[in-house]
Amino acid sequence: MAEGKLQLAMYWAASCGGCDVAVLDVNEKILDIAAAADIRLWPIAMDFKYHDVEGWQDGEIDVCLFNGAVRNSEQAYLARLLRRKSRVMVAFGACASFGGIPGLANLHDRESIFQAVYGYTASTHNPEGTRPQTRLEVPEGTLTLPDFFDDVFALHQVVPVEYFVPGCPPTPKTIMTAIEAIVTGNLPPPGSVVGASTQSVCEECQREKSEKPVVAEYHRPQEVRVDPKRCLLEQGLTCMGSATRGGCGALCPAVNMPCRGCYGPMPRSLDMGADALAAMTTILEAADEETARNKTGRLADPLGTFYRFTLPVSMLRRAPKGPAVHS
Amino acid sequence: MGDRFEPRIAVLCCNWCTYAGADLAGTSRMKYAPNVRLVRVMCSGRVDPAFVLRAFQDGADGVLIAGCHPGDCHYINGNHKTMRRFPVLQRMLRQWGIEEGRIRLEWISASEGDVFVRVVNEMTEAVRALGPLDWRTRAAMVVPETTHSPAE
Amino acid sequence: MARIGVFVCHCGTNIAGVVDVARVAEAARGWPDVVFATDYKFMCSDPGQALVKDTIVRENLDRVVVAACSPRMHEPTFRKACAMAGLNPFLFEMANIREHCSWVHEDREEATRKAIDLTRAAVAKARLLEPLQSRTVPVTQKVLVVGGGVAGIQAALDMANAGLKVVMVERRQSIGGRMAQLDKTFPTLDCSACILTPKMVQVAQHPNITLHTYSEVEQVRGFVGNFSVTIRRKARFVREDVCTACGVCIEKCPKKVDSEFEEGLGKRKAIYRDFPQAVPGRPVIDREHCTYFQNGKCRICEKFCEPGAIFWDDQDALIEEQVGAIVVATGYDLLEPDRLRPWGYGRYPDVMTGIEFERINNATGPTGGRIVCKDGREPQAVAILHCIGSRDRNHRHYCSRVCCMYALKFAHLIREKTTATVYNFYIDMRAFGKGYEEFYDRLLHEGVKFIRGKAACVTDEAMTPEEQGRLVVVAEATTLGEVIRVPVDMVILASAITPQRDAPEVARRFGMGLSPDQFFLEKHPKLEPFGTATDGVFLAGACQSPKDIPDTVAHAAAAASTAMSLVFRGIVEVEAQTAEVDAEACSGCKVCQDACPYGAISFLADRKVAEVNGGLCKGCGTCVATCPSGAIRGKGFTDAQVLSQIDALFA
Amino acid sequence: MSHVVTPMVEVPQLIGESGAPSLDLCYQCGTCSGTCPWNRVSRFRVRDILTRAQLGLEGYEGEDLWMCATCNACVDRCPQGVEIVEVVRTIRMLITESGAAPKTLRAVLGSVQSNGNPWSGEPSARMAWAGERQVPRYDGTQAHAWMPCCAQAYDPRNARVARDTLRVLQAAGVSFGVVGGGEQCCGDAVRKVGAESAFQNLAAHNAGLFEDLGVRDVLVSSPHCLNTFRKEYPALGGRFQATHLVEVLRERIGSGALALTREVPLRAVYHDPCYLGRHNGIYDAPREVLDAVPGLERLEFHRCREEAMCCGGGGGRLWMETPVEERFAVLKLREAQALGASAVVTACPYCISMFEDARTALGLEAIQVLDVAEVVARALPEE
Repeated sequence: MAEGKLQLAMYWAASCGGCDVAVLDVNEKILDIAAAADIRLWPIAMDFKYHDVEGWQDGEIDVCLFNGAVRNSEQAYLARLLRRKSRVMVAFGACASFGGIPGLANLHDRESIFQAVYGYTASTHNPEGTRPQTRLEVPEGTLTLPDFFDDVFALHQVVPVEYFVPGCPPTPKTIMTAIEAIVTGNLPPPGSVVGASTQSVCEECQREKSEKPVVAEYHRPQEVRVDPKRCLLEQGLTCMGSATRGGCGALCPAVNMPCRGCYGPMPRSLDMGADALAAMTTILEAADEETARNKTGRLADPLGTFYRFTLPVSMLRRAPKGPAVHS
Repeated sequence: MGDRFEPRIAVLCCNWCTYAGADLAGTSRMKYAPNVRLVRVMCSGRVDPAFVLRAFQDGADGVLIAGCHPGDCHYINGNHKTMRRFPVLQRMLRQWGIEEGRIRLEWISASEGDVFVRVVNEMTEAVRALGPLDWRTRAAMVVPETTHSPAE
Repeated sequence: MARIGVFVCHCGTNIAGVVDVARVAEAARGWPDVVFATDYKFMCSDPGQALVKDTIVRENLDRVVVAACSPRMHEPTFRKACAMAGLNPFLFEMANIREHCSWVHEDREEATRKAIDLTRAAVAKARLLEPLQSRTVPVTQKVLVVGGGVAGIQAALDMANAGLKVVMVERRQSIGGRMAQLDKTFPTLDCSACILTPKMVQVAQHPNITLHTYSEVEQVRGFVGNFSVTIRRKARFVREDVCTACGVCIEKCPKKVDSEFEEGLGKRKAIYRDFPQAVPGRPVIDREHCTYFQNGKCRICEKFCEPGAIFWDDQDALIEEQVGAIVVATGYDLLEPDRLRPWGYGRYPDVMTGIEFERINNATGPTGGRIVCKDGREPQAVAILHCIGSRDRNHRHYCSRVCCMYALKFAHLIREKTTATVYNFYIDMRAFGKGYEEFYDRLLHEGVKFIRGKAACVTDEAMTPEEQGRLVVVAEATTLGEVIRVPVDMVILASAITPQRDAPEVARRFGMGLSPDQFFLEKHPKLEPFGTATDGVFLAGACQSPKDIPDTVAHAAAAASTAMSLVFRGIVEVEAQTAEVDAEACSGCKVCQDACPYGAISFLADRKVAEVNGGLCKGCGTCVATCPSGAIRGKGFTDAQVLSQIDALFA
Repeated sequence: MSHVVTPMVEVPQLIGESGAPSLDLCYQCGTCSGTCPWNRVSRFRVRDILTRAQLGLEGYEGEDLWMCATCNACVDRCPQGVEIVEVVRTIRMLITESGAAPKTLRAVLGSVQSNGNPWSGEPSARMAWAGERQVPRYDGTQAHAWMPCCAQAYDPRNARVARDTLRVLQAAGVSFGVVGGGEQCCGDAVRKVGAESAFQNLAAHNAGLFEDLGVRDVLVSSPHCLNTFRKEYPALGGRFQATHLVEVLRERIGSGALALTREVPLRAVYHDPCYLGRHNGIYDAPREVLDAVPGLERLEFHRCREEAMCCGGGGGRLWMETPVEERFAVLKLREAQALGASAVVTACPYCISMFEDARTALGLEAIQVLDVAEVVARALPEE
């Protein structure tokens, strides 16, 4: 970066807040960040108004760390606004990078989501059938709410993005690696993932694999007593590690939980779900069709498992809109 | 052909059995629906699930994966891998909203030109009955031009 | 930027009669990177190929697409043409607009549209093709023959006589196999031993043959031309270089055991050879039954062995052999005995299988060749039941192919040696070989009774006085529509020929497939009935399907000659369109290991990456589709190439 | 004068489409006729029916068609997997459904129509067999809903078996209750004589009744009920399991819950009911139960288990006349006599009826005919 302190903005869109907390998780290194950067925007920590940001000059911000997916008009507005104000836009975390867990809403459209949320879920009490309005005139003036989109977008599907920092949330190590790269200007070509590995989670995982991994049967984690040493996939858990970019240090497998894929697809992946599907089913022991059908039937919720964080950036991206083709 | 819907069906098939079976249908001058387009790989085990996704994404209305009968694979058991992948792929596509009838796995040997013809015709009719998938339109993601004007 | 030439074939009217080929060429001219497109009468003709070659040079083409027939037909032709014009043959792609288009569609417009689509897809892929190199590797000048029955013997002698080194492995103490157990052979009735034993001796004495009996192949690694085989030579406790095969030890051994060779009808000793003419003649000690091994006492054989050949400390030995090809000739087994119960086997002592009858009828067998019942009486009537377990969905679906003829042979031999009436119960008489129908006719002349109806059961439950104390065969004489009960004294079951019980395991070991009936699967049922899924591994004899002796010998000779043509050529081309791992992208997840049907992928523990053995890889691409990192490339069918076709067809 | 016949291929096609496509597979080896129990006593040849049906030649639909006792011996052995019993049933169906069933069956089918059972028994009298006995009703909480066979409900001889079964079930502490009157005939034999629509009605009635009662498992005394409940009801909406009495008894004895203490000094030969044995593979359970009876010496027929000879009562034969010398049960009783048996024991109401008739016909007082339940009842400790 140029002389002077790094001008840093951080923003959250459709996300859980975990990414912001993760930044705090770097512990005392936050001081190094504070020493190196002027934090110009960070809604979780400080109060800002739209006009503060609107008032900046274009390109005034060196780096914007944008976390969360884009699923409504306010988020899209701020994505565009911050894009304009920032020289480097970073999709920070799985939601901004790939759509993340909110992205699973792409199996539905706005209407069906509203039907559920304001209609028939068990906890809904809404006899008048009230739906959110984007504008409401009250004596004091006009109240507005952001417009809820049909789709959930990853940040780069809305505005151009220079770098991606994956993770749900990014680990402190990933964050520091990314920030150091940004501070030192030691950056890969735009469009790259920073702070993560080019290899899969398996590379970092300390579990033992057999010479020829095969799976006898798939189980859900609560159904089995996990051998703390052996590869989780071989034990029949739908571990996404082999199809997931590393860099996290294989934190989940280390505590007996199968990788869920939050660092996103491998660099050469065509489609993360296809990768995981092919790998997990190919090594399932089944010598005839009936066994194959029965055993694969134990692999619950394939779509949710294989695309837990990446649905909006997958090949098919979302389910068709309009009336569902199946119940 | 009139106005009826003509589905477009991708056939991802192995070189040794199904492609040869389709060749046999040809040398036997059997006739079948012109709605299929074959993409040849050496073994049905080479059919990456991503190929299927891409075909749908591109606009295919149906995808047929076809290979040697289990036990007859030219590569011993490459087709067993297909056999294991397929049920999950089909279920997953169902979750996407792609009906089961649009994705099919068939074992068609080099000597089963007639089976190839039957499968292609059946599938053409079945997909025709399901109507266009039209993925690009129906699953399009376009960011609305935001009219959002933040009010204080 | 590629420079692609597109050639659209008329194939006379085969294509042009339905497809507007000029329009296909016209369309191709408009596609990116296509610098030349034309249609031509017969692309595969000499002038057609010359057109390709000339255009490559003239237009400086770096990719060629021919839209014509199936690549399974003429891909090699055009690849060669490209190569002759200096273009790497793998920069060629074919669109199949005949078998997949003009021959199967009638509507000209539809067919033309499809032909354009298919050609566009071929061009899309061609754009992304890369030059590949076919590699050749030298072939080890030695062949392994597994199994020492007549098939293995024939194959081994054919190859050894041609000057090739042969290693033969036989599981039992002696070679000879099933044929050595037979007495006479149909339809000529020549003595089985008389024609087989000279060949067995030739095997033992042949300078080019190394014989390992009492041995099994334990592991096979490598690939066509370069197999490396581990043979377990079981401990035999007799020094082969010292033993003179005098046989005194066998005579003196006090321990008697049921003889496998005699099908349990006779005994052998704990130190034994399978039969008197066994090759090799030197005996082995059966550790499981030898009294010394059981309780530490006896050693009588040792006392009587003048040359001092008994060697108690013998151990199994593992022998490594390098061979260029393998002939599998592991033979057959017979239907599981418990399946024969409805026909009285195991209940009534005078119900026997065909192979048991062979031993009873054999001069060296347990009865000295006398056809007698268990109680020593000569039978007054004998029934031979065909199709026992064959052509039967409850047991084996296929026809065992030899039973009709050996049943006739048995009938003849029984008539020759006894005064018994002989009944054949059959469904259909299958006498398809040379001289077979004539043999059937001969038996009709000899007064053998033929009843068209499958025996339903054999019982000793008498319903009439004549049936008392005898075996009764119950069947419907279907031509009459009457159920008949035939009292006899001996019943011979033509029980189904089955694969060896360990066939699935052996198939895995050698990388072969199994037919639904569990016999080893041939490469092509018509044109390569002796090849297998693994190049360089050939089949001989009844391990592929039931066969009689002439068919077995012919099959074995064919396997031998094919193996020889491979080995004598000296080099073998290995698949160019193989998979390859990009070590940079591989994370060592090992998922590909199980995907490979050939065990061609190994894991380099030090670098934590997978590696494909280009010699073993057959290019199926299963690992490519499986790799979750996209780290494996399938040469000739890369992700990008296949996707380009899909995009060209459907986007 | 010449006699020639012409094939009529519509016939095999119709049979195939109506439920027995395996007819086409027959390659005329004759194993079926050679296996058939009839070959000892009559000229009936089932292959003849198959061959004629394959070609549509006259004779496939003749009187012989009604001979088959559906014992399944031929089906088990057929090398071509021809479902011979299904072929026979299908041809019978084509005839019966057109109203041309043999006269002897008409009364039976009429009773099925009007009473829901083949025995001309009043539906309201279905529980009459129990007399004054307290019989628990199935209320959805018990493990089994016990359904005695119609024969046990209305035939006095078999009613004794039902009463002994009740005692045995109670002594064994089996959790059960009777359906208690609303049930109708299971329909197995009705279907085997080709009365398909009558069968469908019975099945719909029973399946609906069991569904309403929340039945999960029906305990049956007849192997015929077992067979149709297990194999045919599921396709018609039956969502319950079926268990035969001998299976429950074996389990109870094995677990020690049922102690058999009294000596039952019988030389008993066990007769395998075809529908328990060949049709459903239950051979060991009844034998194990008998072997647990103190003082009982168990014998075997020459042909037993998979090869057992039928009693002659299946497939509607129960309701048809057979000359004494041609009755299988007569042949078997003679064999039992030759074996020195004092009892023939079986586990099927039809077998009981057939053997009792044979005993009467032969005037054989020395041999008893007993159900496994009756033998077990005798072995129970004194009350």
